[in-house]
Amino acid sequence: MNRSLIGLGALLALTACGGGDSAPKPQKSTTGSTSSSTAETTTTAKSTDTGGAAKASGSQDWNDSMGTATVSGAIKFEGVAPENKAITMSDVDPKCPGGAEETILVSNGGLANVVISVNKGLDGYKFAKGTGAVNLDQKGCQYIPHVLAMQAGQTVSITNSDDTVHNVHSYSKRNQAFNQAQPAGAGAIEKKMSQKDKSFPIKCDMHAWMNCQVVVFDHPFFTVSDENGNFTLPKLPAGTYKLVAEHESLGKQEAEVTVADGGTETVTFSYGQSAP
Amino acid sequence: MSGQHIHAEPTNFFRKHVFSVDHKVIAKQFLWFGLIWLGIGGVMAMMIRWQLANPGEPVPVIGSMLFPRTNGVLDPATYNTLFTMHGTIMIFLGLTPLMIGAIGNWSIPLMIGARDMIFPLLNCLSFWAMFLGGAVGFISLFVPLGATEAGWTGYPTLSTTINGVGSGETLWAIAVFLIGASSIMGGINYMTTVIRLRAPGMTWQRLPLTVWGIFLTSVLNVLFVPVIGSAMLLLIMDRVFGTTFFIPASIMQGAGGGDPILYQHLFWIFGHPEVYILILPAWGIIGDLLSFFSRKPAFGYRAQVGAMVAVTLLSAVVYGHHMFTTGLSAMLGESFMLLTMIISVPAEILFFNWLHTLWKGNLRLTTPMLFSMGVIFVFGLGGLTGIYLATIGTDIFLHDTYFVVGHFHLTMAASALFATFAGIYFWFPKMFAREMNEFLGKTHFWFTVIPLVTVFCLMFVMGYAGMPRRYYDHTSAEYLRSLQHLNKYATHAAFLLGAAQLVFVYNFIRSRWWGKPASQNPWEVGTLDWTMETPVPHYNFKEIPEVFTGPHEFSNPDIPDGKDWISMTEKLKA
Amino acid sequence: MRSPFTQLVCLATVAIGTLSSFKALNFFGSDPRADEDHSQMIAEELPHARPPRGVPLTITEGTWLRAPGEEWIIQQNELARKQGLEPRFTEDPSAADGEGAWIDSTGFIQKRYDEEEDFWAYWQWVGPAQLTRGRRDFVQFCSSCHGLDGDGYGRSGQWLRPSPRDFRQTNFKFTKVLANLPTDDALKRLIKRGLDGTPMLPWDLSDEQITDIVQYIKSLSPEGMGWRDPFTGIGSIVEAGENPWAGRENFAIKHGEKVYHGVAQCMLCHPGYVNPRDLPGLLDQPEDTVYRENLYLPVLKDSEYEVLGEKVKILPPDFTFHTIRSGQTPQDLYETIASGIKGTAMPAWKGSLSEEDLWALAYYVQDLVEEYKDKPAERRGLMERLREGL
Amino acid sequence: MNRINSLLAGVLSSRWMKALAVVGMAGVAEAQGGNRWAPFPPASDFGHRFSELFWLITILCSISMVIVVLLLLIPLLRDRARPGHKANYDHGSSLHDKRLTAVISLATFIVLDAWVLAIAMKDLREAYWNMPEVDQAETYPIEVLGQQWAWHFRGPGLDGEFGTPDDILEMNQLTIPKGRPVSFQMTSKDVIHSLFLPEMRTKKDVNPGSINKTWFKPIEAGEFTILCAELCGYAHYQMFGNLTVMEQEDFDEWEESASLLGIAAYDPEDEEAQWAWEWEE
Amino acid sequence: MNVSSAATSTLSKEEVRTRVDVTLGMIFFIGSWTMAFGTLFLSFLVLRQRVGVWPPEGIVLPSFPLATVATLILVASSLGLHRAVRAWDAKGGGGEREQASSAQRDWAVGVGLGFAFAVLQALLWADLLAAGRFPSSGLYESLFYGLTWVHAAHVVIGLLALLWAWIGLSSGRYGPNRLSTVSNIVIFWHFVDVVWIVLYLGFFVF
Repeated sequence: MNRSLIGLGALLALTACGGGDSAPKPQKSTTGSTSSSTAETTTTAKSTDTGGAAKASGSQDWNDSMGTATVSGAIKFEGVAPENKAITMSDVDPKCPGGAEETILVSNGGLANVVISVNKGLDGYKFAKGTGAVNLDQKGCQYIPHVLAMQAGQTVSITNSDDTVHNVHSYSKRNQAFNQAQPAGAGAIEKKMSQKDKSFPIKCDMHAWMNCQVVVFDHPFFTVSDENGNFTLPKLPAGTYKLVAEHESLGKQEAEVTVADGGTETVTFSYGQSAP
Repeated sequence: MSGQHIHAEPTNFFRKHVFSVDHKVIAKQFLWFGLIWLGIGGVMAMMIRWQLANPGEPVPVIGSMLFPRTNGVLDPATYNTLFTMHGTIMIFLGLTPLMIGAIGNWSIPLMIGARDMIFPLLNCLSFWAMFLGGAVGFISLFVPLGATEAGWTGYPTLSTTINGVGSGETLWAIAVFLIGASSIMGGINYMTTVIRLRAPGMTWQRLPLTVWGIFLTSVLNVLFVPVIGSAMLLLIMDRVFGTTFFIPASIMQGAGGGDPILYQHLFWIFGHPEVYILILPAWGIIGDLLSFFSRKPAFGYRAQVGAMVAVTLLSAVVYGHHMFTTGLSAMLGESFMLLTMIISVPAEILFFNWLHTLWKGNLRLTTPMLFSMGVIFVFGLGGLTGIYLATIGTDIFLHDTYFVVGHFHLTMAASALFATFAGIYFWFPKMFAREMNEFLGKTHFWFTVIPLVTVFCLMFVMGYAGMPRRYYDHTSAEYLRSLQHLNKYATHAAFLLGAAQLVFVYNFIRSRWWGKPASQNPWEVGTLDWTMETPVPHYNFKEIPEVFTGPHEFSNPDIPDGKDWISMTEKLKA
Repeated sequence: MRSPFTQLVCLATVAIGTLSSFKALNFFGSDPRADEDHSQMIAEELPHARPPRGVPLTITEGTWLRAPGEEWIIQQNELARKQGLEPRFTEDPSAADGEGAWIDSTGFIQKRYDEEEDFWAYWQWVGPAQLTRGRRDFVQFCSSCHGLDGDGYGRSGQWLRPSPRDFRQTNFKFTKVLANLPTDDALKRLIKRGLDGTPMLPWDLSDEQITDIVQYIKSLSPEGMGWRDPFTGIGSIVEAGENPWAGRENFAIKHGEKVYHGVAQCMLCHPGYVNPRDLPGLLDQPEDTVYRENLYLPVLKDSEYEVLGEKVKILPPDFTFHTIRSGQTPQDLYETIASGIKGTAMPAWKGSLSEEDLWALAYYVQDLVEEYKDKPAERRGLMERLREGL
Repeated sequence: MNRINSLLAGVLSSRWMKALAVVGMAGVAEAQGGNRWAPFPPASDFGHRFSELFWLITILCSISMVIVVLLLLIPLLRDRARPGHKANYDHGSSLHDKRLTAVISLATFIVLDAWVLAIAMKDLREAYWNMPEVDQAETYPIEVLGQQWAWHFRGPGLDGEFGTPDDILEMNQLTIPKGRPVSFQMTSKDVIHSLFLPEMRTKKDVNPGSINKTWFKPIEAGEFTILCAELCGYAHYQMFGNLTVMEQEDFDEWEESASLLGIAAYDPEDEEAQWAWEWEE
Repeated sequence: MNVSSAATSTLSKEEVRTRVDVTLGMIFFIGSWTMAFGTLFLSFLVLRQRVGVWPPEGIVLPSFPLATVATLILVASSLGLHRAVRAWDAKGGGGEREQASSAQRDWAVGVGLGFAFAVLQALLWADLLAAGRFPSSGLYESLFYGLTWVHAAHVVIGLLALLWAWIGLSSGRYGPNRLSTVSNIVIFWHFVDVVWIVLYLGFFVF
């Protein structure tokens, strides 16, 4: 009423509500968080598309030949590994064969599915976007692999090898979340992960037990521990790094490591039931 | 005699025309004020009818000016505001000032032979309190978050902050409070004046029925308007200060919180007497006018007064019939049904006496007479349909349908409005010393009464067919779609009704300034107001007259000079 | 000083003085029955009793909100051109100190660089006057369910399932877009259409009012979420292409039944509508195929939506019983199926099924609704057929 | 009085009366054409009583109104002022006139009011206020929760108890069995609503903060209307629903599957969604 | 009361008539206001009856001793004013009214106690507010604050009127006619007193 009657109200000089909202003058674009970007970055970035990331000047472009060092190691699991609960699938979908949870997989004292990555120490380099595709399969109503690490710019190609339908429900933050159905026999779902992203799950709502973890890095120095808990990070440049190991339920651990050109260092992370 | 002194006439413009304490000036102020609000309320009614007949179509002519944001379409919120304000305006700002403010102020001192009201300053205050109330009500239309949308009854919790936090509803409550204060001031003044300032010989049994009606209305005003005042205070506190008189604490358990039903009780303790507040002066006026223009004494004067007194006494104890569906207990429901039926007895007595007054009279069919007879007709229709609503069995179905709308428009609105018109046509020559045009007056009557009865009788049909009131759009629910044609007919009739009022406006304005100068007693009646010269001098009576005969001594064989009327100050032969 | 009255007066005066000084010394203290938390508790029980003074109605600062990209702008202009209207946006390269912006009647859209996130995105400027108008309309029309702060917990919104949207969660179920967030037009359409079978009605508000409300709702996104998240995708309503079954609706229904129970396996969550004895035949599956238990009941599913901090679960509808929320025409159903329902288990099917299958599903679901919903005798017949032989 | 009543009942049920009713309900026939002038016929037991009462009042009122109009018209035509015509000088204060006033008023009261009152009381006591006991097996209880702007209905489900997982929750749709008394308890979340079932000829306010009760017994199966009859804000006009009255066997089937769907939808962690209250006797 | 005492005093016929006029108006006013406060009490009773335990348990109640003292003070104030007016009525008449010193003292004390009551009322609120009880805290608070607010508004109006009357009295402006005004204001003050007593009984005694 108030605004509908503005005409009359204006006549009586009684209008109480806000006046017209004429388009404000376009402003200089500043985010307000930090000082305005330099002209240089503005122009370079303008030429690239939404993805193109330009780090601060002073860094050099990375190429594979620059790294010669290697960090390898193992993830240990101390104590008795909890038994993985069996999942009864047939009452939800008789086409699912059944299986067990894959949250904590321990074999020979090594913990699988831990993402190891370099966290600090790469400031001097500028990394190109990743290329190619990473496969995520759905088989036996489980995701294979259960943990997926990839580089920004890569595409995740999700396939369905089951005789049943799945929906791929991604909870990504910086990359667009999606929830796409994938019936048996349907083609692969290709999703480009163009931004780095913290660990997020991909789930299937039809089969509530199905989930996998995906991490997207903006550099190539990451890996996932194999079934015996071993990992290798090759082609690192010399330097001091902070390594981070991250498990979906047991949490993060950090370690500092310094490698020389051509050298190899070993790092061991150790998880237990009471791990942080 | 105190209050009967003659002070010098004020010469200052403000003292004379604005803050005057002269009852005649105040009566005219009330008259203009009431007429303007009646016009505003009427335009709102036209917009409501337009929306009902053509849901969602832009209101022609004034729509785009009033509602530019929607290109002239009434949105549901605006529609709710319109019917809320239509009710509030018509009752509190239209009929109350016209009937009680204007006619009451004009006729009481003149008819009882007083020089002014007993408390002239209070009288002036009464008008300005109402003016302020009107202004606040008007401002409430333009505040942010919308004007009031809770209906003129303003039931909580719809009228509390649960529904809206805007200030429109608060301002509405303040406006009703102020208007109530004005009514109380007027009521106290009228009552005291009638009791204390009657001229010598003006016994209670010689009091014109008009004065009786307004006197009894004042009693009701003084007794029951404070109730709505308090209810509005509580509502304002709920809205502004966060109290919880009417807001239940939790949804299912009543304990600990307020009670929305309490408000309904308070409202209708006032609300039902309010109906009689508006109708009692109307009864009084037509009781007089029917006698005046039938040239015949008011039949059963004492019975009429008795009936009005009985209605006054009963008015507060029948209010429960407004609440049959709110969950009254069986005992209360039956009691209120019985009491409501009983209150029809005085109405039947009045009808009998009015009709008997006409019987074997010498009817002068002037405009005021036509309107008085119109009151009998529309009040008959409205009153009889009251039986449906007093009976719980039928009321359960008809409650809050258009049947109710038709009913109360015929009883409270149309009857009171007709009596007001009758009063205006009747007293106009004395008020403005000019005559109103009779032909235009009669045109006005016939073009008012026919569409009016059509509109509200169609509403009876709609209500009987199950159409709930206060719906923005009756085509939204499948059940009501097949009734839409009735809405169209009603709207056509309503527009005709609205157009007919333009005749009145033209007649009123033309006669006010350019009309034929009126003689001292054009209607040939004997009450005190018509015995003084026209225009009425300052302080009315130089000498307080002494009264010897009753107000309705028409066609008395004992009247000297072969006239059929006698002034109250004259004596009958022998 | 001798009269008893005067003495009484003196006494009273002394008493006042004493009491006042006691008062000043806090002699009375507070009532031992007082329970500190109790007043708090009652205040919490009565959220509605908040005095209206506490409700801010004016927004003084404008805000940047995410906008769909250039493609969409060009598309809008195309649309306007097709309807013979002026283009909605005009590009002004000299605007914003030479940075350029797309300008329309209510504001402008600009491509802006977010230094912290190192990201380019399209942003729209919404002015304080528009937000204030939207805020007021929101409070007047929406707040009874969606809450005065847009938290989805107004007085009428309590206990309501499905619960009214909490706009701070920026999760909209029936916008029918493939991206995470809808465009303004998609939201406006939703508000105008309402959601069937819920108190979210078709709102008879003017276009302008709805525009303002939509801008306000968008501005409720918390920092880094929804329309304040540079990475969110904003998309238009999914486009239904040519209807491949036009004129062959009966075949569509037949085919839809197959898709529903077969390749799409809708019955994993929704109920199945074919007797399991007949299913293998229908789907060309081996006779001994087993189907899930309680095939005729939908399965309660998790959702991303939170009420009072708890995730709520949602029951996929039984089409013969529940009301479809967002339209029952094949077109509506196509859009819903193709785009999925955000924040719930219902995925987007566009791209995963062929257009033919999608339309067939839409026709099948529409047929289920038409045949059985609110038709007690027919539905009873269906249930008897389903139970036969079990 | 009884004789008059039975006479009236005879008149009301006579063919003559039915013809009048048909005229009155011409709308029903005309409804196919889209327009009607009357409500749809009553579908509950006391609906019929109230319909009859309605027509009784209509007849009485029509007669009264005709008399009033005649008494207005006759003087209007006969007693107009004209030269030589004189009014009858009569104050009506003689004993005869007083008696006449009293007799006519009382007679009108008896014919118009007391008669209606007697029948209304009888109807109310026998039907409307004769609330069925809920522990009678055949009474079907419903809990109603009104809100801006929707109706929530909760049926007890198969176990007959409220507040259990198998409760049947419906929104803007109410399903009840035919031929059994249906007992309602209702309250509102926010503002006052009024449950208006035009075909059932019943209406009851739904008040926040207290529980209101009503009942009726549907005697016809079919689809009927639910409206809100108390102004409840902006979208008052859109607060309508659908009432389905089912034959008992259809209803049994419906109740079972609705109950099962209720269980399927039951989320024990979402306590807030379980808004049932203890059924009050 | 004033009417009867006036009638037996030395007031002239016209003065008596004036006194009757205005007192009658005042009686109607008081009757009207009784309905207004009656409505508030009715609400009080209805709402109170909805709560099982009254006063509700576990909340801070307004201070009982403070309220009792306030009641006594208001009654005393009323008595003082009544005595003053009666004395003037008895002695007044014509223009020769002498302002007896005791009457003047009674008047001063009455008005002073009226102000003291206002102060105590403010203390009552302050006490409750300090304990964290606001009008929105619950039904008891709603009723207490709401009803005392309305009453306090009348106290303020009454005090202003008394002050105004005092100015008139001390300037000697009031002849016997205008003394009716003073007596009317005192009647109003008695009414305020009675309303408070009912409030006191409702909130603190029963």
